[in-house]
Amino acid sequence: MQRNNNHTTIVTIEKVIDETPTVRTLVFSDDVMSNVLPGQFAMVWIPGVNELPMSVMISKESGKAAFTVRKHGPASTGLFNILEGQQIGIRGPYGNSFDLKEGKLLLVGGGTGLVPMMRLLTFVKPADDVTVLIGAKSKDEVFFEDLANNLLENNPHKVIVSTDDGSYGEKGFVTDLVEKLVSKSHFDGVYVCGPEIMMYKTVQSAHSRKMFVQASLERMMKCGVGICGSCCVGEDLVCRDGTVFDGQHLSTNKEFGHFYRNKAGILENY
Amino acid sequence: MQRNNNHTTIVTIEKVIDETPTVRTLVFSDDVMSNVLPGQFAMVWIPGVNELPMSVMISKESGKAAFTVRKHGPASTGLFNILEGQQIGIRGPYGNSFDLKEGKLLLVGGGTGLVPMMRLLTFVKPADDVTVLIGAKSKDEVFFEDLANNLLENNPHKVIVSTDDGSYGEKGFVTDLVEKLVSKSHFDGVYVCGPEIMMYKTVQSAHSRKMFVQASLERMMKCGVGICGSCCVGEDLVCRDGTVFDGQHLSTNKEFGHFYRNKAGILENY
Amino acid sequence: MELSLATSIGQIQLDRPVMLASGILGISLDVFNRLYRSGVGAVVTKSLSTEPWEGYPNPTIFSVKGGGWINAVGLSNPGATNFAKMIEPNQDVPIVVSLVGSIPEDFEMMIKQFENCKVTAYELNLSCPHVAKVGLEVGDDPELVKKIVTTAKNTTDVPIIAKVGLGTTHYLNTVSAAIDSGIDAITAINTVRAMAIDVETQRPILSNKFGGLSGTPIKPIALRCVYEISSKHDIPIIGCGGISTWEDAVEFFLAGASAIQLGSAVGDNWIDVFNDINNGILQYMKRKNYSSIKEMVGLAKKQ
Amino acid sequence: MELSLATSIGQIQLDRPVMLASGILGISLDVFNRLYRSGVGAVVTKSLSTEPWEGYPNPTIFSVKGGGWINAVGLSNPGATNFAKMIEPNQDVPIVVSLVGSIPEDFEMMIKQFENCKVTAYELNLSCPHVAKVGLEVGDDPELVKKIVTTAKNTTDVPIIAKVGLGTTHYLNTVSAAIDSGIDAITAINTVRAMAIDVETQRPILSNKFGGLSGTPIKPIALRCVYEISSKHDIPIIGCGGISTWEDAVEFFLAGASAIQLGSAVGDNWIDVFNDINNGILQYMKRKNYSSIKEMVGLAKKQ
Repeated sequence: MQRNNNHTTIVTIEKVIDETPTVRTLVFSDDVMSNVLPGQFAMVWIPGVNELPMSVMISKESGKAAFTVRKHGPASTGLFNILEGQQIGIRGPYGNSFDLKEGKLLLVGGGTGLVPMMRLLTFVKPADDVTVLIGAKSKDEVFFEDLANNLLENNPHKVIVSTDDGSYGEKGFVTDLVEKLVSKSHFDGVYVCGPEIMMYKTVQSAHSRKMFVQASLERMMKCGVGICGSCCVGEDLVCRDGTVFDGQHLSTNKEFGHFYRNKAGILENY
Repeated sequence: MQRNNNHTTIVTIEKVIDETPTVRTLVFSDDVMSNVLPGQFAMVWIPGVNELPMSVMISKESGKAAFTVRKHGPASTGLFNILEGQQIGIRGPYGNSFDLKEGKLLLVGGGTGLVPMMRLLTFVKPADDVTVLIGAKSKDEVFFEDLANNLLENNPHKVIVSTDDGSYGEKGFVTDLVEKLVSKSHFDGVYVCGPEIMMYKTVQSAHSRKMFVQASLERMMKCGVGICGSCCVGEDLVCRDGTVFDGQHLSTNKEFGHFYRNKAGILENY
Repeated sequence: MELSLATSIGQIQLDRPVMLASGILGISLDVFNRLYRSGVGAVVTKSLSTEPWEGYPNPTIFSVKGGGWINAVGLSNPGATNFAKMIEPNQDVPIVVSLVGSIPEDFEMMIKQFENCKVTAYELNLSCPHVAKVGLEVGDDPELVKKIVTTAKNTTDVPIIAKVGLGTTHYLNTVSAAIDSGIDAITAINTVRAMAIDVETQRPILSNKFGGLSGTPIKPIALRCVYEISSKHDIPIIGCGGISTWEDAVEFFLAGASAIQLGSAVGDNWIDVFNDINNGILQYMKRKNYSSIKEMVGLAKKQ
Repeated sequence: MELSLATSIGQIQLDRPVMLASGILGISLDVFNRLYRSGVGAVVTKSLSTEPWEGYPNPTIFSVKGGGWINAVGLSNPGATNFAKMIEPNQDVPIVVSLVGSIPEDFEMMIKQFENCKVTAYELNLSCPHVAKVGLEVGDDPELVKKIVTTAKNTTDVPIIAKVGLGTTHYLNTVSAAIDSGIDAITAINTVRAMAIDVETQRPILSNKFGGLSGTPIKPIALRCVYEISSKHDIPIIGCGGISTWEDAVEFFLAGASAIQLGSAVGDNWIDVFNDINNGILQYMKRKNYSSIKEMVGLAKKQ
């Protein structure tokens, strides 16, 4: 019988990989989650702690999937602290996925926003010319650079890291790099996931030049299935209508890049 | 989506056929019921009146099924009085079915017990040598004789009617006819449905001569699905384990042919 | 014959009989407009309190294997004042403002926040099964219900609806108390207190342990309550509980409801569910030769 | 490590924790023996009254599209005297005799009929949601519950169980009343009052209009009640309501039940369901290193 994606499945964490001092990847076996589309997410239950939406990370081994989590709040820290052999609950996958174009592609990821980008890389065609931009605050927060290069070993490609403090790769905000690249050459598809301001600027840079651009949005979520309304952005629900939105659509959304809702549902400025 | 056989389906009676002054056949369209196996039954809801188990009658037209009902109690009279264009509810089919042997076959039916016999006739092979016994109290209660002959037109066959008062066909109880036939020649399969005493004697006659015999039992039923227990006969539930039982099995059942349960569940003698 | 989905719940006139139940998607006017375009007759807001509430930590919702959902969102909401400001620009959408509170003055204060808003009705949530002091504890106390309804009625001329549920006293007493105090309509029923335990980690799944069961499991219970209320009282009823198809909606009309609300079905079938149900009701009305919803309200009681 | 499915509900010792709930298949000793061979830990009989009852006309049961059943069989039963005679030959099957009545004397009279029978326990059905005067009207009256339990306890030394349900008063008051009067165990919960209406013929389907909802829909509600009772009282509990898999059974153990009952699952999966659940529980116990049911009872309350 096919699994109902709303039913919580308990999985055991089989491997924990330290990506940076604050970022870990937790690997587990699950056929359904190993086959999600780039942009889709799972609701992840950390028993006794919380439940939070997580983009599903790829794994080298077939039949396995992973979550890459940065610790900041109590929920993500609870997930970060899960040890090998411990159990978590997962439901999903939820949401839509990126519409992958062919040709010259630009992928932009910041922090754990790189997770759907890595999955997207597994779908590129050998002929695609792929540029991956990895934005981080500083050198010790850079991860997935090697992974991106490995995934693209059969493609013409560049993986460029930028750090805000210049401690690694190019110095400056990754969005400045985006602006520079899209002003120089046309991309057939631009894909971004990361902090909202980074996504907003990337969408602006690409969309204003009529390039096809998509962003995978993140919002607080309670249900993941379009009931609670927590994740609304204007009239869009990130869980149901997203997580992936076209730049065309986002350019008409008054909240994207400017406001998010807090736990009480009140709009707050970014 | 396949229909859940426990869910009530509303059908409209399209044709009412008078079989005898007290027996009518009600025809309706329903693919599921048109394809039931001989011995299976439906729970039939007469809105505002009652619900009762009914063996499903065949129809000449494909995609249609029917119920043949004799009026006696309030429930069956309610069904008997249904007019063309009125609606009833059906659920099922429930129960098992006859195990049809090949060769020389004897089918014995009394009253509406003929219904599963008519359906069984639609499954006989052209080479089968089929004898059908129809038992009735008197001439005006005989029905399905022509139908039986029609169904068997490609078979070596006999349709013999016996009436208790001799007003039509042979005179006497159909069970005496059974005893006579099985004492004269071997049947590869004997099938019976009708009043319990008729079934009991038929099973005795055939089983004592080591012939394969099956009877389709009738009991009061409330649920039809093995919950209410109303239809238990010894340790058997007619709705779940039957309606069809082997003579071998019935010969060990202390209640078959002797007792039935009333609405309160108290054993009463036949 | 003109065929119309319009319905009236006492003084409340709606173009379509399918409302969005409280707690669902109800925090943004943009979303309300989208829902209205998708076929809802009215949007019932999240239950608002005098102050903003964050609600409970996740997990706040659980999908039951046998169907339905258990939620303990904990009435998270931006507070009546913030919410009123947010919906002030509303012109088009019939909005029913849901309110929770523990004392009559809470409701008075909140209703006053909406003086400049177009509000179709207020729905007093007297029956949340998973938040203490403002939920069933209120609805389970008929004397308090009387005071709250009386205060609300004295504060505004906008119709007031009471939403009742299965609590620790008889919900029909709550209904009677609300009617005695002049309530305009009853919504029945709220979610039913329930829980889920994970057998692997051996703990309750919801952070609040207990939540409210909604969706298909509670439909037969809700239908019974609507039938019981309409058999006992001459009061407009809005049926709520597990409705996900047009047949469900019609069952509630036949039991005595003039309109219905749904929520869980949005989780299962997304917002297409509203027009699917609208269309199903229309087809049914054509087949049965009805020109208005009203003609079928309460028919099952005549049998 | 020896692995055993045996459980004790206070003084009641059972080889296996899965019981047949009252009302299901319970009118023939032959069937009881068959069920015991099929894996039940004990058979609870149909609820017996002082006189034979025919129950309601059909339809007495309805299969809900969203899962579960609504029944209004109406407590049809052969009466305590006839029934006692029927089970007198019993040697092997643990039989729990379910009783309904309106006054304490009813229960005294009935228990006395079973003096020559091997009875494992009596279960007082205080909560049938579809029969007047002997159902919830009894359970909803804690003073009457006290008198009935006291009388029953004074009539026999066999353990007495009270079966409670969601009525018009708080079921926890019924539980407290039963415990105060010396009850040995609680079965929670009975079916939940509900109804179904056919949209084509526009009438309630059950002849009694109202019935009791059972099966998967009520599992989350029943589980909540078991958890609430076991959190408040130190009394053996039998969980009942919508159990159809070993996971369901384990959820109830974790919530505080020492045994469970099921009925609707027999309609869905026939009597194979008993050994399926027994085997599932055994596998779970192996995996979690438990040697007895007792080790998992109430574990979810510790989280």
